[in-house]
Amino acid sequence: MNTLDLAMANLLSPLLLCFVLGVVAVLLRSDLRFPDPVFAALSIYLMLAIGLKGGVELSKLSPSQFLLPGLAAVGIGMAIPLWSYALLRRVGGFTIADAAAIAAHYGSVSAVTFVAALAYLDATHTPYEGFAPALLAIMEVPGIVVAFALARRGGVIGEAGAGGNAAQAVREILAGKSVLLLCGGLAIGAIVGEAGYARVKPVFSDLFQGVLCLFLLELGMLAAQRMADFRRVGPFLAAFALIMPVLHGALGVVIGHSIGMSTGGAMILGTLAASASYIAAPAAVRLALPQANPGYYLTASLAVTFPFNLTLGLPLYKALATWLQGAL
Amino acid sequence: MNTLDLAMANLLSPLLLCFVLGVVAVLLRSDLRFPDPVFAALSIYLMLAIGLKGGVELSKLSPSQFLLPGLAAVGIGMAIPLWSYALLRRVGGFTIADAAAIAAHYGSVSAVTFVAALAYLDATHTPYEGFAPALLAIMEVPGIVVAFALARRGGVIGEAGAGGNAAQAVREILAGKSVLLLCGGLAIGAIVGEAGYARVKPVFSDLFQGVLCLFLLELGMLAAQRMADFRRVGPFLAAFALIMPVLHGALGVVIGHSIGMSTGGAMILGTLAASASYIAAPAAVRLALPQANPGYYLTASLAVTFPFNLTLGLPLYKALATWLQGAL
Amino acid sequence: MNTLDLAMANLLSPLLLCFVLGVVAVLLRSDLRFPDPVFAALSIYLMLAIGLKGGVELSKLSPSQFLLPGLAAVGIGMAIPLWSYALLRRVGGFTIADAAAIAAHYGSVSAVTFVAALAYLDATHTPYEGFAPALLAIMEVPGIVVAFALARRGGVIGEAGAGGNAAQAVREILAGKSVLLLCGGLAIGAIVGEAGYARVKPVFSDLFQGVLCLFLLELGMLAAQRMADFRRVGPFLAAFALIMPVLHGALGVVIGHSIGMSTGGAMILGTLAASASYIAAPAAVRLALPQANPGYYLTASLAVTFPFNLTLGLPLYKALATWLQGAL
Amino acid sequence: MQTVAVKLVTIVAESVLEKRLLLAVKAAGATGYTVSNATGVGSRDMRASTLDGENIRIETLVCPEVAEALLEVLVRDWFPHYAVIAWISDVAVVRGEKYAG
Amino acid sequence: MQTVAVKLVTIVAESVLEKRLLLAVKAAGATGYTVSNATGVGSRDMRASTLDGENIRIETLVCPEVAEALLEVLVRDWFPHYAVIAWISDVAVVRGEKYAG
Amino acid sequence: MQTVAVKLVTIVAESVLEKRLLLAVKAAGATGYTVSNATGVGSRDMRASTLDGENIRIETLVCPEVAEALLEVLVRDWFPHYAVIAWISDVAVVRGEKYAG
Ligand SMILES: Nc1ncnc2c1ncn2[C@@H]1O[C@H](COP(=O)(O)O)[C@@H](O)[C@H]1O
Ligand SMILES: Nc1ncnc2c1ncn2[C@@H]1O[C@H](COP(=O)(O)O)[C@@H](O)[C@H]1O
Ligand SMILES: Nc1ncnc2c1ncn2[C@@H]1O[C@H](COP(=O)(O)O)[C@@H](O)[C@H]1O
Ligand code: NA
Ligand code: NA
Ligand code: NA
Repeated sequence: MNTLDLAMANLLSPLLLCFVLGVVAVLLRSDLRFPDPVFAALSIYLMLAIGLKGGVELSKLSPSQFLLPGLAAVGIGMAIPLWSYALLRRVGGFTIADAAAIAAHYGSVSAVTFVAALAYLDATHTPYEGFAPALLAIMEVPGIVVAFALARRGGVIGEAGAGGNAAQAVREILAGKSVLLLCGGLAIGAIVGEAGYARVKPVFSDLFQGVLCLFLLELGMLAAQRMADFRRVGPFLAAFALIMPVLHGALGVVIGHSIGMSTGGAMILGTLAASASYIAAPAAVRLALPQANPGYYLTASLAVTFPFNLTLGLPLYKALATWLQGAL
Repeated sequence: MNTLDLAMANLLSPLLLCFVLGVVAVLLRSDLRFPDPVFAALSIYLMLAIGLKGGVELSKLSPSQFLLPGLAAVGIGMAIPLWSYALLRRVGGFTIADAAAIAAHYGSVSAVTFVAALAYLDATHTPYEGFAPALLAIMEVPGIVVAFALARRGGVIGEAGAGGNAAQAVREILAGKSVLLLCGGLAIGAIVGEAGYARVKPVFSDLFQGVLCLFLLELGMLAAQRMADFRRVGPFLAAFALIMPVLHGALGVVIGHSIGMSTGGAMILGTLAASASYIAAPAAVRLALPQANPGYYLTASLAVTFPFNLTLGLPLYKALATWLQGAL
Repeated sequence: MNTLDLAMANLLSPLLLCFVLGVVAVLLRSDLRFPDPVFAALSIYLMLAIGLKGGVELSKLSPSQFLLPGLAAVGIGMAIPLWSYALLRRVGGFTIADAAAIAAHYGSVSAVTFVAALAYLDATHTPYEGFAPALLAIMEVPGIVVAFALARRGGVIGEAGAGGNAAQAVREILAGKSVLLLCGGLAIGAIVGEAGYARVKPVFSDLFQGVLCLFLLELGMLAAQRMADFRRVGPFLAAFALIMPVLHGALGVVIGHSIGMSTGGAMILGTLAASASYIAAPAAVRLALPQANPGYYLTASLAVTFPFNLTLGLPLYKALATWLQGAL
Repeated sequence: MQTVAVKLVTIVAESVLEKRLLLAVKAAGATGYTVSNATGVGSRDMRASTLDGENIRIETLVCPEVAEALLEVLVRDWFPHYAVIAWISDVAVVRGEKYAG
Repeated sequence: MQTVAVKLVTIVAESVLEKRLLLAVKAAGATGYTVSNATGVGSRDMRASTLDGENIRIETLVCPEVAEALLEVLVRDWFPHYAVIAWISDVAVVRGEKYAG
Repeated sequence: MQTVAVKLVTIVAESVLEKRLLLAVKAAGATGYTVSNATGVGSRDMRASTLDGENIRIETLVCPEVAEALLEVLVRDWFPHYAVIAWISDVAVVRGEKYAG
């Protein structure tokens, strides 16, 4: 299959089509609505399932194999906010709070983009390193911390009387459910290993793709609701939300390749770098940087970058990783 | 197996027994209660699963094979309200609003009765046309539209200041979640085909019957709550709710047979004709015809026709389809 | 494997580790929270699944095989409150209401402890009697009834103006959802048998262990929230909550063995005797004995006895049952 | 628009009481009520739900006499034993005869 | 703290009406509203939800004129046909101009 | 039945604020509170939840001084930055000393 075929295969997967169906539901003003408690339960399931499966793989590796990729992931997560912030401030003309808020989102990661990458690799029969979910877990927080540090240097954190406490906000995401379930799942998976996992596999593995479809249906609705705000975002941020993922993706793929990761692994590192958070980061940013406008950061990450990565980004990062592997 | 055995096999299936358990729970005044969000989530799952599976089958057919059955289905759906309305007005003595409301319910269809028919055919190893779910999708709305037209001709729609807008009500069911998920599922299934479906099959196919059991448990409770209103329905409507399904079922089977559908397919067309809506139609009718009494239309469809179809109707329509096939 | 290995195998199962993760979530003040409707739905699923599976097994047995174990189970359930009450009153110095309330909890049973026992037996390849779930069902209520009788003899039931009606409270648990779903499931399973069950097995059997993990995650959180109340419980009740399960467990195992049950069956009877209710009993007790302090009865059963049984209790009862089998 | 003054009695209670409390509300003469779910923290900590803090919130529009009667029942039979609180507000409705009991 | 008196209109209605009722609330001049779920029992029994008794509960802070206008719409168009009730309370807010419409 | 007048403060806020807002309520001197879920639309559109419009609704019965203090904190620290509104009603309770802080 050439790149175009691969891109088509991605576009026509049940996962992506369910996302599209969610968008269509909003456009048709359908009364389709996922009850909040069910969405919350699906999130818990997905994070735990990602963690468990990753933990089982992790148990087969020696820690040293994870060292370099782990460092690279944290490094990328911490570096992205630096230039994103500078760009948003100087070229985009955003306030300190808005620039830091957007930078936090792009420094952090999106778990659903990550699992869509895994599904895409599985569908194209491309192997990848078993510790990938651990990369997801460790990339969630550092980018947010760096962005908050930038905001504090700019003097905007602590301004607000009620919420503006960055340290508390960071503590809250560290103990937040997505980090907890990912890390908890990794630990449980690593402890019980393949044999223990077998007993819960029908739920956490066999059902994964189907449940992810339902989750993407809901995310399609949420993204489409935000798409109405698209005009408010302005041309600069729209361009930022489309171009930066490509640059970050390329960076991640190149670094992944250069530290010896497989084609699949490099593609995953690229996807993580390219993805922007839209669940954990918004909550943390809202509390610590209330002056920042969610109409910017959430619309950019959820309504622009997320659909872009799902549709065109994944095949692109994959193609780049394959090309690098072949070229060198 | 003879007809009696088949009927018994149907009566003693887990699906039907779960429905009975729900009825028992209400009779014993149990505190068993399905949380609303979970019921909503199960509905979303069921409609999407029906659609997806149907879409995969649809992708294997040429559109022409679907033409005649599709036309027949729409025709039946539009015709049923005509004589139902006349009968309810002239013989039953119902008001225009009540007669149109009840006619709308019997012109539309019940998705759960439909899947119970599929389960019954599967259990008795009877094949059927793969496009059956598409019949379900296209039969949901036409009957309601015709019934509203009758009400408008009678001058009762638009009377109410707030809700009485039939066009808006029809637009809302068309964009409503059951039509959207069915049609969306059909489209996705048709696009991804057997190969793409395989990845989500553990959720949407393997779990289907079990989840349906839980759904029927809840429907048993809802029907039983309505059964308390049975007296209010009166003997005419009770007879209507038991006899019309048999006539409509026979009509559907005969038409299905005469346009060349298989035994299973004819039985399904009969079941769709015989079934009465109790989820989509009540909401639409409540908005457009607020003068109509839900104590009539909902009790008749949910507490009388639905249990009748589930228990005795299905084997009856099946027996008729088999007999026709053999006789001719 | 020796006893220590077995205990370790139990401690390191996904089920138990999920419980631990729930405890950790509370200790870290994580915002992880299982939505109530989802918890309610998981409970419904678990009780129905236990019942269905038990019913299928029951359908293979003659009723006479169940007679002796059934009588033993009821007898144990009714006897436990007698000495528990006496001990709590005379040695512990509890009020009549508190003593009766605690006795009711230990006379009744915990369904999750029961299924953890089944999972443990499965993991250690130990067969057990197929009617085990029926024992669970019949042991839920008698202990509560006896404890209420003691409270009435002590004159404390009926005191409270609003809720103090023991008969009504007992009627409510008999029609309550856990008894209803267990008995309903048993009946449905027995009627449909292996063949009918096959169609719903993917949901009710294959998913069971995985769903139980999610349930235990939530129970870990609930138990940990109660653990903060531990100090209030006092040393006597803490000792009671740790020692009585061992004594009741031993009693159950010995009786099970002496009436000819298998090693697995004796272990199950021991586990049921040892377990304390923390879902059905608290609701009944709260209504009938409002003067009793939930800080005692719920903390003891949920935060002390339940984790003890899950971790150390199960291997202990199993070891005892194995030893008895070998010794005699 | 002609409005009538009636009382709105709001009761918050641990959810295990729902069924019986609604019977008491009806018995006191209320012609209807609205129930929603809530959680909460109060001065006592006496509930027995495994799901701590799970409450129901009952609102009932009643005439002053029924409000008075309902409050008396609550104070006598419910407040001493259960996690229940209640408050009364003055509200205006159209067609007050509906709530006269 | 300087507070201003405004009206709180609370509407309880069968949930099938949610979308249209919120349009009516906005049309009457409300600048915002809060919606929660509820169940309930009333004097009529005319709802058509399969899930009987499922209601929504709408609260909107408005100035007295909007409250009056909203109530009139409810009485004219909604009360005769649907399971809907409404009541008005006097409440105090900071910065009342927000609710002036 | 002897009743006492107290204040009912109702706060509606975007749900991400729940934890911290409840701390603020307690810090202002409230002895208890009741929380329920809601959705809503207001004049600002500044929330960051992926699930737009998801709100919490806090009710707390307090004495007038605590109501005043709480409102001041809300106006100073919360209103300028977050999607939060609040209103105060006069209600009657039995045994008002419970809410005196
Ligand atoms: N001051 C208060 N304001 C609002 N709700 C309260 C207050 N005190 C108690 N509650 C509610 O009433 C329930 C029972 O309170 P209590 O009986 O004091 O434990 C709590 O869970 C809260 O939901
Ligand atoms: N007296 C009442 N107090 C509080 N809520 C009521 C009252 N009467 C009716 N309701 C609510 O309004 C809904 C519709 O009432 P109705 O139109 O009387 O059937 C009911 O489901 C209740 O939620
Ligand atoms: N006039 C109003 N009446 C009732 N609730 C309101 C009103 N305005 C705002 N709200 C609620 O307060 C939340 C925040 O409002 P805002 O800060 O104006 O965006 C909204 O989501 C609504 O739930
Ligand atoms: Na990123
Ligand atoms: Na029909
Ligand atoms: Na026991």
